[in-house]
Amino acid sequence: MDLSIPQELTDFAAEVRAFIRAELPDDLREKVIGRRFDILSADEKRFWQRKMVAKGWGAPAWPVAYGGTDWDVLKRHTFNEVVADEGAPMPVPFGQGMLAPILIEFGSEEQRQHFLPRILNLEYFFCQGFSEPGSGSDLASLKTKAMRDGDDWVVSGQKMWTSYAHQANMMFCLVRTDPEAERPQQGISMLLIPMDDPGITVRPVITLDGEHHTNEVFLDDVRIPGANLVGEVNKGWTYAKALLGYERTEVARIGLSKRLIKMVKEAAAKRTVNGVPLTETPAFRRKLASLEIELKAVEMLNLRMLSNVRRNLPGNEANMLKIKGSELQQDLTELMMEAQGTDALRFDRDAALDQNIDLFGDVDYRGDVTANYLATRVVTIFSGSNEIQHNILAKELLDL
Amino acid sequence: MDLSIPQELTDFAAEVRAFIRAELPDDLREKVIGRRFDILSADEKRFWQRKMVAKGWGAPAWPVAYGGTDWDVLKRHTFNEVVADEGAPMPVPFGQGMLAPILIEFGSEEQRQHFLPRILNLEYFFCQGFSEPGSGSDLASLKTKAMRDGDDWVVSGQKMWTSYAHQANMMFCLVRTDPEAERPQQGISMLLIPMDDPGITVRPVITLDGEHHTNEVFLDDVRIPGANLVGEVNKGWTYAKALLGYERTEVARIGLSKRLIKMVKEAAAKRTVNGVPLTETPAFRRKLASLEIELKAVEMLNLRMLSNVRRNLPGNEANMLKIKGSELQQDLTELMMEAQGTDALRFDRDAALDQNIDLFGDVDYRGDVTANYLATRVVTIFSGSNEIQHNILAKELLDL
Amino acid sequence: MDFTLTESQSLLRDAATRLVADHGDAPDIWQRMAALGLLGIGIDEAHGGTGGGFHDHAVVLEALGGGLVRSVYIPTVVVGAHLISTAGTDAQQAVLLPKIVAGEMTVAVANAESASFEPCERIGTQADRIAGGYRLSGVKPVVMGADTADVIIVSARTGGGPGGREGLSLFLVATDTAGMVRHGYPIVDGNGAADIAMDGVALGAETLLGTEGEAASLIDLATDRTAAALCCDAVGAMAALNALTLEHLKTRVQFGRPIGKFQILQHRMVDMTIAEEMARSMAVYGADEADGDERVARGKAVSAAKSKIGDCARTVGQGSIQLHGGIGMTDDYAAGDYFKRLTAFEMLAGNSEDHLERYAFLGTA
Amino acid sequence: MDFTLTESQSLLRDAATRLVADHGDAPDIWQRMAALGLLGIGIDEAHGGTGGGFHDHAVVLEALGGGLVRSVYIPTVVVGAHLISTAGTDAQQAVLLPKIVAGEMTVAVANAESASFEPCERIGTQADRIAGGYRLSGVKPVVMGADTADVIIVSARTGGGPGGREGLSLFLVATDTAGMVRHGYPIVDGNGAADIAMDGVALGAETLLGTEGEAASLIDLATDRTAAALCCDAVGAMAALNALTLEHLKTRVQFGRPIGKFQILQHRMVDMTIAEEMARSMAVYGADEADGDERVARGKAVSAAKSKIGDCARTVGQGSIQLHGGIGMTDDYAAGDYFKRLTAFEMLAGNSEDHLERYAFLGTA
Repeated sequence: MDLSIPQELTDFAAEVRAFIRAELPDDLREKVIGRRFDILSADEKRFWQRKMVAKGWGAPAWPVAYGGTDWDVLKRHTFNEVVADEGAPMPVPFGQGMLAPILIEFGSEEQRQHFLPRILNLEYFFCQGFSEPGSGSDLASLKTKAMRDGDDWVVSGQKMWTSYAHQANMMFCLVRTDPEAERPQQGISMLLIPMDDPGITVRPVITLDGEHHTNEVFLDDVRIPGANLVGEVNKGWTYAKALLGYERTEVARIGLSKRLIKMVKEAAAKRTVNGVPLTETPAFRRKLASLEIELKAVEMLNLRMLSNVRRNLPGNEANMLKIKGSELQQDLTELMMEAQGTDALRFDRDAALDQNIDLFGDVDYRGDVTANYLATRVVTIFSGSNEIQHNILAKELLDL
Repeated sequence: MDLSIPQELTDFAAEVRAFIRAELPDDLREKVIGRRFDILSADEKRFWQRKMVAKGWGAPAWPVAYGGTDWDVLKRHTFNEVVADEGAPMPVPFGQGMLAPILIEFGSEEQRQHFLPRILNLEYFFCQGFSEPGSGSDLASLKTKAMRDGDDWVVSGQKMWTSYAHQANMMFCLVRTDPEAERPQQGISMLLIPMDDPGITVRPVITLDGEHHTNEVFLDDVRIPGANLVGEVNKGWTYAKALLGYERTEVARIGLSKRLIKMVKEAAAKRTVNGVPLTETPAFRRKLASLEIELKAVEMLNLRMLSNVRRNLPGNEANMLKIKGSELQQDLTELMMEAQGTDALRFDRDAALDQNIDLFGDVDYRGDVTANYLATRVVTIFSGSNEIQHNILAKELLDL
Repeated sequence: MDFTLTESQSLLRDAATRLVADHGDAPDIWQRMAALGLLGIGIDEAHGGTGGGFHDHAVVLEALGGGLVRSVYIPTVVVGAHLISTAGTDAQQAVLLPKIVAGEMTVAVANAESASFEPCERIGTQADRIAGGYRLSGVKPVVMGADTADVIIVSARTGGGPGGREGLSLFLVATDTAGMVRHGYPIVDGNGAADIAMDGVALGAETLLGTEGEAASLIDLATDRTAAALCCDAVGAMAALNALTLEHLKTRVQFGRPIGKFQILQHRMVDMTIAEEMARSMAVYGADEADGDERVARGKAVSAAKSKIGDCARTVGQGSIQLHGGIGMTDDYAAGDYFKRLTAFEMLAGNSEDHLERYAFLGTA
Repeated sequence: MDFTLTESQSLLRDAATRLVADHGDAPDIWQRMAALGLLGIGIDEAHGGTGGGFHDHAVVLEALGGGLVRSVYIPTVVVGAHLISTAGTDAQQAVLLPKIVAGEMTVAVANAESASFEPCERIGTQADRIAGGYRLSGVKPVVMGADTADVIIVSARTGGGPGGREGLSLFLVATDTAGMVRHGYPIVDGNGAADIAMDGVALGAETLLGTEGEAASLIDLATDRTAAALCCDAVGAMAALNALTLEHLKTRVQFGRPIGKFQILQHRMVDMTIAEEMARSMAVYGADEADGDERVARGKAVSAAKSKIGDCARTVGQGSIQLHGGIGMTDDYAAGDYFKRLTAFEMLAGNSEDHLERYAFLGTA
């Protein structure tokens, strides 16, 4: 039992922080901080990813052979925390964090050679074709079908909640290749699909925050060469499950919550109620302290998990961290909204901000806090809703 | 829409209050207020019940012909609220509130003539033989069996959570009379059993508060005359369900919660933290206000329900009132404990109270608050746990 | 004590509900409301109104909330017309009220001066006496309906010091008055608001509403009526949202059965239903007191309602998005619109914490 | 950064767990703990102890909580011995510490003077200098372990004014000192406490512990160590209670299946399990800081832990009674004993609200 942080790690965090502060353009930083969800353009994402690649930090979790690092989980955690806290863009997760480990574990050597370098530098910007209109929590019921035609696959169907499909040029996609399989999980394969195929239509889905993060994707007789099959046919479910197990150590998003709590404090420090600073107002002060403590508790749980991972101890902490980390993000965006008072009612964000500063001079608020509150409702829904996380814990951990 | 309270009702409340203040001995009042659950002796309960009978208020919900009143639900609600608020003993519910309506609706005329007057004056002190060790929420699985022997029934089995069986001289009891019935609900009958039968053994069950409220009851070849069967054989489940529908308007226990909140305020007014009265301490003040508002919301929901009942409108508000009313009682007993600070740690109640007053003079706390907190955990469990109430609402109200 | 609607209230409910169902998002909804007589509720018959009390407003408001209607019914009819009826001169009433009833004029009410819920004591907008009238200077942010209003009722100090209840006055300021600056924008639920700024706006003496220097109790009244009205609107939105969510639970199939068969979702839906009923109970309570004259009793009732209903709205709003899953996050599905309306509700006219604090301040005795 | 137990801590855990399982409710449990060396943890080897830090205490405390052991380990070993080791003279250490290690002497620590959690500034017990020593007058309610203690470490003012941190001193008061009045009683979890009263109790100069007038930081240290130790005990109790509840869910059959098959109960059990893990994480954090010297950092960490673990204890304690149903309400079933221990935990050494407030006071920057 030794909770002290090695000097080496502290030095490393400082190095990452200094690098980001030196290299990250202000406008990118402001976009990341302001919108909570990554609404950078694809080019902006490539710009930053290539900066990180050049520094050797492009894909820390990958094996060194493919351009990764030899950092242990604690060092990677530290890195991610600083990246989030500084408002630097997080790597696009789909290619780097999800598909790449699958290719490394289950792909062919040819696929690794072809895809990994291009994923690393975002030449290939992947999106994830999993959910469908009728298949959300019950993913195994998916209907998009792929039929053999010579060496090719011909794919038709509809995908839903395909985040950043409008920026991506590739999609890894779960498709039904054996409708007759005994269990639905057994008839699913994973294909890599170019998004510029004429059979693909991407339709924007605008979310509550008024932004375009996600899409519906329609596939109409999309022809895919057999070489784009990941691993073996009808093993797609195995890969999808494995994929959900990668980088589970970061699911709590501690760095993001640390940045959020800083923003709450800054906003609260600028506001007074009845002449009393909001930070001294009993109810607000109590909530802020309470969430800061909650953050500490989630962080300690996360660090305990990392300690276990390093020692290969088992644990379902990732499911707990998903639940508690997502609830915390929601509570923080809600408190941020509360910290802005009625200013948070405004919903023409950039405009209101500019014009009000002109009109009153002393108005000082973030125009995006309510959009962020609304958008953050999704974090208890996506990546396995918190209800599903509870089900998993009940079954796997408690054997109920 | 007219929420004003008729003058007649205000006058009536004042009359009830005046009567109780004039007639209720201080020691009874103190016992009722102190212990939350009725731990009066059977004789004390009889004493007060007969006072009320003499006044004509012995069983307000009964038909006038059997000694009841013609009060509407709102007047009865007002009456119950004043009784609770003044710390007067509530009527023993089992005979008066549960069995009697069954006898009136389903019993024979002979049974009504014999039992109702004796229930009214507590000559017959009934307890309720429903739950069994293996049958709690799943009551229909009960195993206590009654076999026909000539005109008699011979009963054997075990009952659990039989409140006040140690004071009662009669029990209305669900028994299995047809083990072969297609559905378990169809093989159950209701019998009236004298508690002085030599085949009956009552074993105390001490609860978390250290008190003796409830019991296990063992029945070993207890012989019951056929006349003690309620209604028809194998119709017991119908009666049990009907019984749960009587006087559902009082399930929220508004009067009790009003008394509890008064006690919290009194206790808080006497305590200071860092020189500040507890009632001015932000966190406590906020909780108190919040529970007072919650009480108002439950009360308004209850009054809306009464208004509907008077107009014979349907509604599942009783299930909602059970959930919210019981949670409120728990929150209030918890806040009462908090209001006592570390004094609430003491658990040798009467003794600690006396000796401390001797020792320090200025110590002023109620020695029973923690016991009451512990005991009040039961209110979300008994009479259909709050989980069961949710199930009922999901099914009956929401059709899920 | 009777919680059922009177016959005329039932008719009103039916008419309002039908109007909202048929034309809730029509551009001429305001004129249609006028044609139905809804804008005359609470206004004396002498001025073309139909009379009635807050419970009648409540019936209309619940329909508006249930149908997501964007309107200025609260600032114009529930609050503005009431202030004019209560404090206006005969001339003011005779000129303004018929226009409100006819749907020809809308009103906003501008009191708060910071983004926080604060008592009228903190109002600092200055009204200096000049020849023939007053000169107003001050700023009022996020004034509901002020983006389109013809008249804004503005509170200002004609005397008294900062922090006092004395010296506050109300003015009927036409929005085309020279020097009145407005910046309008939509708030999160799509309703309109504006920040207004006045830097020496000259007003005639006839714009004074009520007795000079004695507007504090009118401002409290406006605060309470706004909050109580928002509560009724929110209850309508909650009921509609719960209905939508329940329907989703019954029709969305996952794992081979409607998701409403999963006990964990059933119990959450039950909790949301209970929250709606608790909210409805408190909205009735608040509405009943909103017509009252006794400041503390009215303030406590309204703050109790606003605080409790804010909590209920959070339970229903957040719960419904969660139960809907992904579809609840999309902008073109109604659940999100209801959630936004309930989110706005929580921020308007003081949030749950503000009203809990106000309730405690007014006394828990 | 490593959260796993060292080898010696693992051995300690195994020994403590075995002792508790075999003899947890034996009357001679204290002597058995002494025999195992548990009472020497944190005490210098020169005085018979085995050394070690707070994480070693944590291991023992979790076993004691998990086994519902009634003991004075916290006031005597975690706090009392630590104060003596930190501030005692060589003579005091040489006399007292070996007795503690041997289980021949128990210690209580008496600081608070009201039923509320208050800072040391509010201590008012007076210690007046007299020839050869001091004369103590004051009252300390609900002192843990004082009913059976041989020595009570009592804080009192030798100078300074009310409200200040200066002038506070500690005294080692033998409980058989003439004039020391004790009223002992069990608290809700069955552990013992006493109210103590002193009306001019005469003490020799040798009873002074530490430097006269400079005990404030020692009192803070005692407060933090008590709270941090209680947290570890509570985590042990939560883990055991969760295990008991989980077992109940798997074995109790209703409606033809184990009740643990009902989703609503599954999710609640999951939440209780998460609460236990969150609590364990915070207990480690608090324990790690409890040995620290920096008052604000230590106070914030311990208050964060006590506040959060108090909430978790409520989740687990109340949840377990609900999931047990009727059987959880009976006094002769262990679930109730754990619930009572967690109920006591919440009230001892400041409740969740107190520590949340203290955390905020110490600064959220």
